[in-house]
Amino acid sequence: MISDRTRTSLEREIRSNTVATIGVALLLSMLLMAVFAPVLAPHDPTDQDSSRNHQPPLFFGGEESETTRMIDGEIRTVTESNAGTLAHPLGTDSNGRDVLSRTIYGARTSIIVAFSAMAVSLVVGTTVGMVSGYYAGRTDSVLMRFVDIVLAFPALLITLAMIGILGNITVTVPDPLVASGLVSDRPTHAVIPVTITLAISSVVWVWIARVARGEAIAAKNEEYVMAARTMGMSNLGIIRKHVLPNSITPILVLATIQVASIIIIESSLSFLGFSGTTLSWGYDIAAGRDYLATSWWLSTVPGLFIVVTVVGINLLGDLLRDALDPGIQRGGL
Amino acid sequence: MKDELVFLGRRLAQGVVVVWGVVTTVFLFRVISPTNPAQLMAPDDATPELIQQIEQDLGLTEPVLNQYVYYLSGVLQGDLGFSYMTNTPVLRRIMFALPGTLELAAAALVFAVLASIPLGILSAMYRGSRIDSTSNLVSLGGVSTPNFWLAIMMVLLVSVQLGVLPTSGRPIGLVDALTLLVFQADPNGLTSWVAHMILPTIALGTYFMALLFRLTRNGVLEELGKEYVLAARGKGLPESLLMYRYVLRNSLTPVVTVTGLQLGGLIGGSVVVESVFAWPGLGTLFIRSLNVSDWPMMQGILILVGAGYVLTNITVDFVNAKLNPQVELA
Amino acid sequence: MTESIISVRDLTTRFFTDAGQVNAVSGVSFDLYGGEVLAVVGESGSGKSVTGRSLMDLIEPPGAIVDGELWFHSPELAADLTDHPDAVDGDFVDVRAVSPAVRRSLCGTEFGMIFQDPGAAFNPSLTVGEQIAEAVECNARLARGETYGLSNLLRDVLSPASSFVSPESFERAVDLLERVDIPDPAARADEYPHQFSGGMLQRAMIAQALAADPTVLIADEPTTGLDVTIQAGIIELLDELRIDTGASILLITHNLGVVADIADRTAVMYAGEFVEVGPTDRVFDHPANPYTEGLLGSLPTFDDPNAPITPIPGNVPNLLAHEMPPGCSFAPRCPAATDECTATDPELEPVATDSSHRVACIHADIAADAGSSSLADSTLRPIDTPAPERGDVAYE
Amino acid sequence: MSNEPAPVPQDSPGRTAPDRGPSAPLLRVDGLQKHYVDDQGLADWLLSNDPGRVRAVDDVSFDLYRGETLGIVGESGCGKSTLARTILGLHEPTAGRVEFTGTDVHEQVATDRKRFARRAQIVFQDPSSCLDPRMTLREIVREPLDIHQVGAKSHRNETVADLVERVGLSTDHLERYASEFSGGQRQRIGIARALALDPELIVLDEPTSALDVSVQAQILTLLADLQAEFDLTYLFISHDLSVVRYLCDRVVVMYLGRVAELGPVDRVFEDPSHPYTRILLESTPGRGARAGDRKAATTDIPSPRNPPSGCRFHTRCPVVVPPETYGAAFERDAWPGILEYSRQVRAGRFDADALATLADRHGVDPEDEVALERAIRDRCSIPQPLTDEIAEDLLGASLAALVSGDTETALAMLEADFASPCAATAPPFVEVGSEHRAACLRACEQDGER
Repeated sequence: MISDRTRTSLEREIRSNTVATIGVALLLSMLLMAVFAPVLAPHDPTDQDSSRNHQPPLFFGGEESETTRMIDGEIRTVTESNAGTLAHPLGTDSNGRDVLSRTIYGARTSIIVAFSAMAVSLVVGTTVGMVSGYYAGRTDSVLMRFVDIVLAFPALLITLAMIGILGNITVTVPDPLVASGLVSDRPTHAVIPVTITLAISSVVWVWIARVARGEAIAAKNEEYVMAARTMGMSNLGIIRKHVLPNSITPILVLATIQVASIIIIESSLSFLGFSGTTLSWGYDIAAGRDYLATSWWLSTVPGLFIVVTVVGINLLGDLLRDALDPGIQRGGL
Repeated sequence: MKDELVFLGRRLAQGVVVVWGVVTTVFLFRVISPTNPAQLMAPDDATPELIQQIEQDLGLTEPVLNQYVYYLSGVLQGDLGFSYMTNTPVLRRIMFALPGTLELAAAALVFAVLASIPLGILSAMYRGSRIDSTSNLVSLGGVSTPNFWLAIMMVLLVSVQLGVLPTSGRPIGLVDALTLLVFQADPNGLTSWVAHMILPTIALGTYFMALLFRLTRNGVLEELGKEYVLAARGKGLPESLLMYRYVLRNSLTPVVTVTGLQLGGLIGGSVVVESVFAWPGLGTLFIRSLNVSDWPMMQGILILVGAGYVLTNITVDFVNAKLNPQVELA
Repeated sequence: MTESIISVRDLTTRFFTDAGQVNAVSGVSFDLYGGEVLAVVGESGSGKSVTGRSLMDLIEPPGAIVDGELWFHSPELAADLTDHPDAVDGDFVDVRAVSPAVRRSLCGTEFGMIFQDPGAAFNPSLTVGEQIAEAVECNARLARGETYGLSNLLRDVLSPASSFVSPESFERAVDLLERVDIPDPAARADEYPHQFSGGMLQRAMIAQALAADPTVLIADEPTTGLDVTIQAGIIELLDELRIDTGASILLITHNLGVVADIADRTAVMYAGEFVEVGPTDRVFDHPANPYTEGLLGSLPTFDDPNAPITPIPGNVPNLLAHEMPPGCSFAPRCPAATDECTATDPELEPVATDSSHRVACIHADIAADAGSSSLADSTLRPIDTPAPERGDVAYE
Repeated sequence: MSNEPAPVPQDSPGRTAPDRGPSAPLLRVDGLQKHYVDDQGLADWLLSNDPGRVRAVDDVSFDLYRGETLGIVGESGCGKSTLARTILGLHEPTAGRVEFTGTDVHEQVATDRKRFARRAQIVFQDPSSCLDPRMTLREIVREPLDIHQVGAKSHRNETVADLVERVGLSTDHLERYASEFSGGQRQRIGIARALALDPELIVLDEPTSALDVSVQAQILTLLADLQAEFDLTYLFISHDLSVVRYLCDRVVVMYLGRVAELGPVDRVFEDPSHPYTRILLESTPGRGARAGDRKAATTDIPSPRNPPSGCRFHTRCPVVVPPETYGAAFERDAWPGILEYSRQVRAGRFDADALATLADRHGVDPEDEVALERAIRDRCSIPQPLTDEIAEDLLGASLAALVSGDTETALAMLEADFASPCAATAPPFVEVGSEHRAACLRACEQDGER
């Protein structure tokens, strides 16, 4: 699907663009983190322990305080330091859960939602866009009016409304890494937030469809499509062999960039409390808000992870656009 | 004049179709939503008969088509129904919450436009300079940061650490603040308004600032490579005039379009930002209604926002067509 | 008519791209005489447009004029520039050696440019009249010695109507539109470029180039993309202007028919170099370079439909420095090429029968005293002997 | 590769050219129309706007015989490309018929496009768009064979190699992508693809107009060789008269969707009967005529969206037929001046400013209407006075209106009193020589005299 020339220009772009390479590296590490969360997380992200709550990250904290504790059946006053420890390098939350482990697991939710919502949107959006653009006429008018209607709602409002309709559907699947016995003491099941995925797909397909339609219209007017028609190729054949392959690059570039938007929408929804799982960045940010004055890291850490992921995706998107889409070259030769 | 009427007529006709679609979609939302409003409204110990009675009162026992016709004719007369929870007219509640959101969105838009366009022009003119690389980095951060997290971080830094700006609520609206200033010469209202606006405005506007910056920069760069810019240089046009009349004016068209169209996005974004700052606006109202399945309220907000978006769209197209001689009105 | 207006020496323009160095123009030398039409013909990628733009100083990065002198006949300027002895030689001024400000003022006033695609060379959001008036105004301000400062810019930004163009300049723009035969010029001046047809916009482009009464018009493919009837009108207009204003025209085109119709002299360009220069009739009837011959042989002859056409084999080379063939760049496609051709890159030399006709080919019948006209000792003595008066000279 | 049955000769009703004997045309185009109608929205319907209509092809008829090359020439907007695509069934015609060996092309395309595809193919104009950039040379040339499942799969690659070599490309490059070839090479690939199904007819839609002269020559000689070798029939569309003259046997000259003239190339180009053909020939550069010698119709080509009434060329025609009402000497003495006068009035050359300039140039008082009228007559070379008295009176009235500043009335009067029949009636297509027809009232006159 990718021609030699495209590959060369991609390679050149990657070589010449160190910033983008950093972006790709960031994104890849996030992906690895999501896939191997049970292996990489030092603790069970749901493991609560009130004795070690509100521990700051490594190199922070260090004030000493006196507390009364029951030790070996006796009540004693002990001097404790709340300095960050290597065991919880990013600190602990109000229930003593390890922030690093929670954040690593949170990547899973974001990435599962982002990829599955984008997959659904790509299939639906590309199909609608291709049909609409290629066949034009009445089919096109009807489909595009429908697209206009969806676009009239802000993305976040319509996803929220969809959540209101669908309720909170989630699917729990066994975590293969835990099931295979590779690691123990980690949650045995992963939660897939179906509602959020569907709700987000219900807006994102429209963005894809609009671009796909434009590309289909452009490709349809190329002379090689006319040539295929004079050769007697069927409409579906033409779409499959000529229109789709020549439209797919800009669609994929857009899809890459929109994955970033999806991650932001997903975290916003979890932040508002509609995620369906508690292992998510948005949820942790919201939970940490109540302790801003005392435990600043609770909201800060997951947010930083979101920013790093989204920056990575945006850099990759820019790179793909520069390398693959000659229409939007950055000036110069 | 005829061209303009035809253009407006055509776009309004399309707009009416879209708004009708919006109303219909929103109606369907309520129909397919699994919650039974009668159950919500009835007291906990209500008998099935009572619930049935409430259903009858709400018209829920009617055929769906009849309900649709009632709802549509209600909307046409400006009646968006009654809230399930408070039993007050939806429209009145929305009108009460609307100014907060509008003020916030407008302030964010102004902030985004004022900060992004000059920076975009400078960046493009001095491509590769320190200004350019710094602005690019900032804009990358801007499009990559969720607004609610940015809001929390600002609260953390500005209010918790420095203790300077208020972090929640909207004690006074702009109209009241101005009234106070004009009629009672009391500037406190306005100061309070400004103080409460600053953080939400930045939180909401940063993403659009970054977006508009990128658009402006790319637009100016593209314009600089056009042959007519070369031709204008060839005829000896002063460089400053050339930058203004040839490069800037032409590159702003897409910026204007996006600015208009992003109003919808600003309303959407304000849902989360309002929630962080306990801002009494449409977003807060929507979330509260969603939590209790108050469908008439959500429907009302969605219809209002949708219709507003359609109208903005038409206005932007019209303004663009008037500004850009290449776009034919008819 | 026989006075040289421009003497170009060793013009070399390169583009430094990701793919490598592109030698768009490699050491081109020629003279343009007063009131003549000199056609530069060549196929796409031969460097003819870059030559024109180099003269106008319109080469933008990643391109650059790396070498060459551009002597322009201007006694007034030569008298003014006493402090730049390097840039002055008699009545001639080396445009490449003067300050950018002087250069810019020359390019806007003494040299007018007609661009290939008038649709792209007009700003779509200003009226045609306004843009021509801007050119008039620039020239007028230059003549009055006025500058355009920040206060002028502020006024332009703040007021809805531009304060740059004076009503007189606009009137002159309308006159110019009338001069190039645009019907109803007063009304058309208020229209936008997209409301003009291609032919009319090309006429407006010519009007804009005339705004400063230029001595030299550089017309870069002025008829490409136009229908033949419209094209004929544009050629007719250019010819008329040449007679009326006495301006010299450097006509850059790929259309040999247009050249035969209007040009006094013709320069044939191949791979960034001039391979043959001479009076048009001479070049067309007795081509001395195999490439010129091949080009003419490729054209179907209208009046003799049974004459066969003989295509040149192969393709035009791209101008990447590292992909250029060694020696004569036409050698790989040339039917007469020998080993010698790949060894040396031939220079333009006068042909034996006619010193006004020069060719770069070692197999051409070159004049015996060719060595004396090498560029080393030619300062401003025209390297081409003057063009013959139109129609006065009959060739044997 | 050829497995197409020989076409059955058909009866042809009286239009067969005499020297072609009884053979039926391969392709017959009869009264073909293709109009594009603008989309009409709800608002247009409410405001009862008439939808715009582009008359791209408007009543075109001709025959194409087996083995010949028929050229279609004309300037942009004359409908030549639309005509080609409608003939191949890519567009549905608005009216009229296209018959290929006696059967209706559009019926055939609707029922079995594939069968028609094996008989007629097309080569496109734009080398950058005619090939799918994501396919290799092999895939492109194989594609028609795959669609029609010609021969065994292994055999197809051999066919591809043969074709590629035949059009002058190297089989070493079979795996290269389309984008790696030069313009001329791409055009060769396009020709190989068109040949793959061994068609009888190839439509060549400006195949060389985007190419350099030396490459154009390569393609033209290739096309000529292929025609002889594969017994092809060409419909060659071009705007370049020299190329048409080189390659074609007969030519159709089109103007704004209509046929202006049709006949053997030599006869049409050496003795043109339609003034438009004459102007095209005079405008063709490099024919020895020096610039300034020609009387080119420099006004814009009217839009096919709103074509002129009557003869579509009358707005640019130098030899418009005069109205019949005035005396015989009228045409010679007065008509050219009046024609010039009405064109200048229509072009807005006599507005208030222009009149002031004119007065200035002639050294007359701009208030002196009589002197001003004389200046206008001078400028348009109208004799003073006209020999025909009625004509003189009518012209005088128009001039008076003009100098008093009422351009509209002046024009209305001109249009009413000096209307040419060319503006009122579309000229019929008449025989002006053997197999040579033209649509011009002047040609009709000659026809009548004969």
